[in-house]
Amino acid sequence: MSRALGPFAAVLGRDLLLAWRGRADVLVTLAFFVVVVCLFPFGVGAEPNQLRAIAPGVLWVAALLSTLLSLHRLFAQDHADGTLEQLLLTPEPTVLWVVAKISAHWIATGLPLVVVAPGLALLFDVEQGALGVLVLSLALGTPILALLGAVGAALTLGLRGGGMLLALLVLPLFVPVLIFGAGAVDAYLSGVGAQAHLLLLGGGLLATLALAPLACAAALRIAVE
Amino acid sequence: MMKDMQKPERSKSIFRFAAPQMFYPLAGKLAPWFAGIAAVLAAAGMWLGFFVAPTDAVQGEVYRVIYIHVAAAWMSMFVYLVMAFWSFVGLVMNTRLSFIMSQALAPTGAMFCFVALWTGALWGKPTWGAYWVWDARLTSQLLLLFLYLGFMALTRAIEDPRRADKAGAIIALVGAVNVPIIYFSVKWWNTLHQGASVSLNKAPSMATTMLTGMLVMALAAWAYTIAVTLWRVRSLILERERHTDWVAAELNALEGKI
Amino acid sequence: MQWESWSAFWDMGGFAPFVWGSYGVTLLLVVGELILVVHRRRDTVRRLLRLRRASAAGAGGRRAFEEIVE
Amino acid sequence: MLYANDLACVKGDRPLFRGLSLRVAPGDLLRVAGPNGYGKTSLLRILCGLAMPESGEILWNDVPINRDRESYHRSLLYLGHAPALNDLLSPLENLRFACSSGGDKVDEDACIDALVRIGLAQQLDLPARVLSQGQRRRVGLARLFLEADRKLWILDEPFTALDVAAVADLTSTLSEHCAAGGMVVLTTHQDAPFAKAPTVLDLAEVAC
Repeated sequence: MSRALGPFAAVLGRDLLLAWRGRADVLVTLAFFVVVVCLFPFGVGAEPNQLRAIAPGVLWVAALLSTLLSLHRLFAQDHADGTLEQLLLTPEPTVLWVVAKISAHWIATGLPLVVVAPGLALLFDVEQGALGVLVLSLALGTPILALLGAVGAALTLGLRGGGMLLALLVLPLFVPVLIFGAGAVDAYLSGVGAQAHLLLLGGGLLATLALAPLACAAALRIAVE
Repeated sequence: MMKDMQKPERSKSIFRFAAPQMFYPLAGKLAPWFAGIAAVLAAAGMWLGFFVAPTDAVQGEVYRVIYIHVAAAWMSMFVYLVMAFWSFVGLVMNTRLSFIMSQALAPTGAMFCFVALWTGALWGKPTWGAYWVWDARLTSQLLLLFLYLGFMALTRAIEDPRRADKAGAIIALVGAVNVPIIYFSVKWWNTLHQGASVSLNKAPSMATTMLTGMLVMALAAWAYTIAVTLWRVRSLILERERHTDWVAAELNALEGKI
Repeated sequence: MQWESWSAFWDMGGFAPFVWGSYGVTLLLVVGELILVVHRRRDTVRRLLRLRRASAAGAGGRRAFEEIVE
Repeated sequence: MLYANDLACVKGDRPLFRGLSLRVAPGDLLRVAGPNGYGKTSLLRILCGLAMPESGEILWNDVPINRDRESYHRSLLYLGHAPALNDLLSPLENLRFACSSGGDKVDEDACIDALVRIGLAQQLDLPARVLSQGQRRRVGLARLFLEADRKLWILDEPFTALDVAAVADLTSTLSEHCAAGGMVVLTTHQDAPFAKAPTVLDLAEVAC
């Protein structure tokens, strides 16, 4: 067992170290998230009731776009400098270190979004109780976005114009996550309770955790060929 | 000139058509037949839909858009599932013809998807008062169009044919797994649209001639899809197998005509 | 026969733009797709013929065939 | 023992080689030769299992490599053109990651010794981006000292950007590895002073 965890721990540790060393990129993603959220009141108007109504949707769409923006960092650098080839030649199954890479990526970009979101929600005067549901829905939702996004990133690896193509590939897949994520907060605010939405998000996360790395590993293998 | 890689053996099994060289002439022979069938069925469907079927009590004449709208919607969903099937076969059996088949299907599927959206919008304006209504089925249809565009963009963006095939196959399968998820999440999100007027378990709430008209149009669309796909497959095969002898012979034969 | 006259048929109970708009665009797309398919086949064959002629002419070296920019 | 039978390779849709068979027994050193564009790198990547051949199969100890990928990759060390170096990490960190991600237990001192031996004593803790091309390749080559238990070494142009002393040192390392029952498959344009003359596979003569 410890032998199999070797590559997992090695890749996870290295990627977190790289994220720490390149933390400027992480801050850029966070800054993008904050800026996008703050733009909406200028477009929609500052009327509190209206802002409160659109807050969950705005926060979730901004989180989704921030994830999309940072996906290229998952494999591009390793593909360029040859590390990806070496990783594909490790004896342990590819899925193992792919999950490690995606987890490290989520910790570096997804988690900060979850931490910052409640603060931003206050800009929209979101009710205190809903902040907990917002954080929970983002905590369950952003890993799904990272996993699905990783499949798109692997498929578009090394293509010119890959960024746009990646967005086109994964956005339809993000829609259900967005629906249940933003819907959870709305359901809570309307008193129905976010139980169903959060459970579905949790189920979605487990399913994606099981399937997406397989598709991602296959896509990486053909990208390197 | 390059010797052909593997000698095409004259086995009698159905799988011999899995070889591009054998499938090419077969597609050439079948395609015109399907095109003919499509034309005949379309004419019959239109005649049924416009001249035989009665006026709808509630919507008046505008409901006649249903004949093309429902046929296109069904086809766009069905073609995507067939694409996913060929992608799966291609990945498992590693037969290049399966990948070529799914790539040949995509444009027609996308076309039907757009037709379904377009006719849905034009039909929606008089009945629901707006061109675009975020109703569950129309919205999933829109997302299906994005899946089609994603597949076609990805397969064209990659130069190396082999990687393009496999990458396209993976996104087609990932998309296929997500189609039901998208559909039910959109349905959960918005249940404005009244229940499907034609669903298998419930008796059709329409006159039989209306239903037959619609089914005939659906068959016409199906035959049309096969014809166009077979023609497109032939072009793709010529492109992909251009290094082989039989394509060289084929080109010589075509030298004068084209 | 459902319609009194042809003009009633074209009028389509006042919904002419919607009904004929739908069927018109569909017909346009179908015909367009057929034209594209025929075009694509002719282009493919022409391009491959040109390639073969070029390679047959400049048959220098095993790699000559690949060097021609398609 | 590595055995490849009737390999065919098509790059994009250019046929590179066909009907290529080779055998590498313990102690053998195989040099793949041939002008640029004849598929040397493609052949090496097919042998490692990174790329799929158009047809033909590859056996490692008489087992097809795609059936038992794990044991094949446990005994394989592949060094490609790109030296698998991340610019933000130091040579030491890069080397430790390369070994541990390959599933081998390697401690810090062994890595330092390997880097010192390959001539990178001063650059141990500098970020890799400040290293020269030759120095970056040496970090990749340092793995050869650490993972001697991997029987099969497949090296793509290992001598490029190395000075004469480094070439001599590398050649002796390769000869030692073969003498100890290891196998080496490499491509190079320079003829290096090997103890035993390597068998040569020239792709120019292979059918296309």
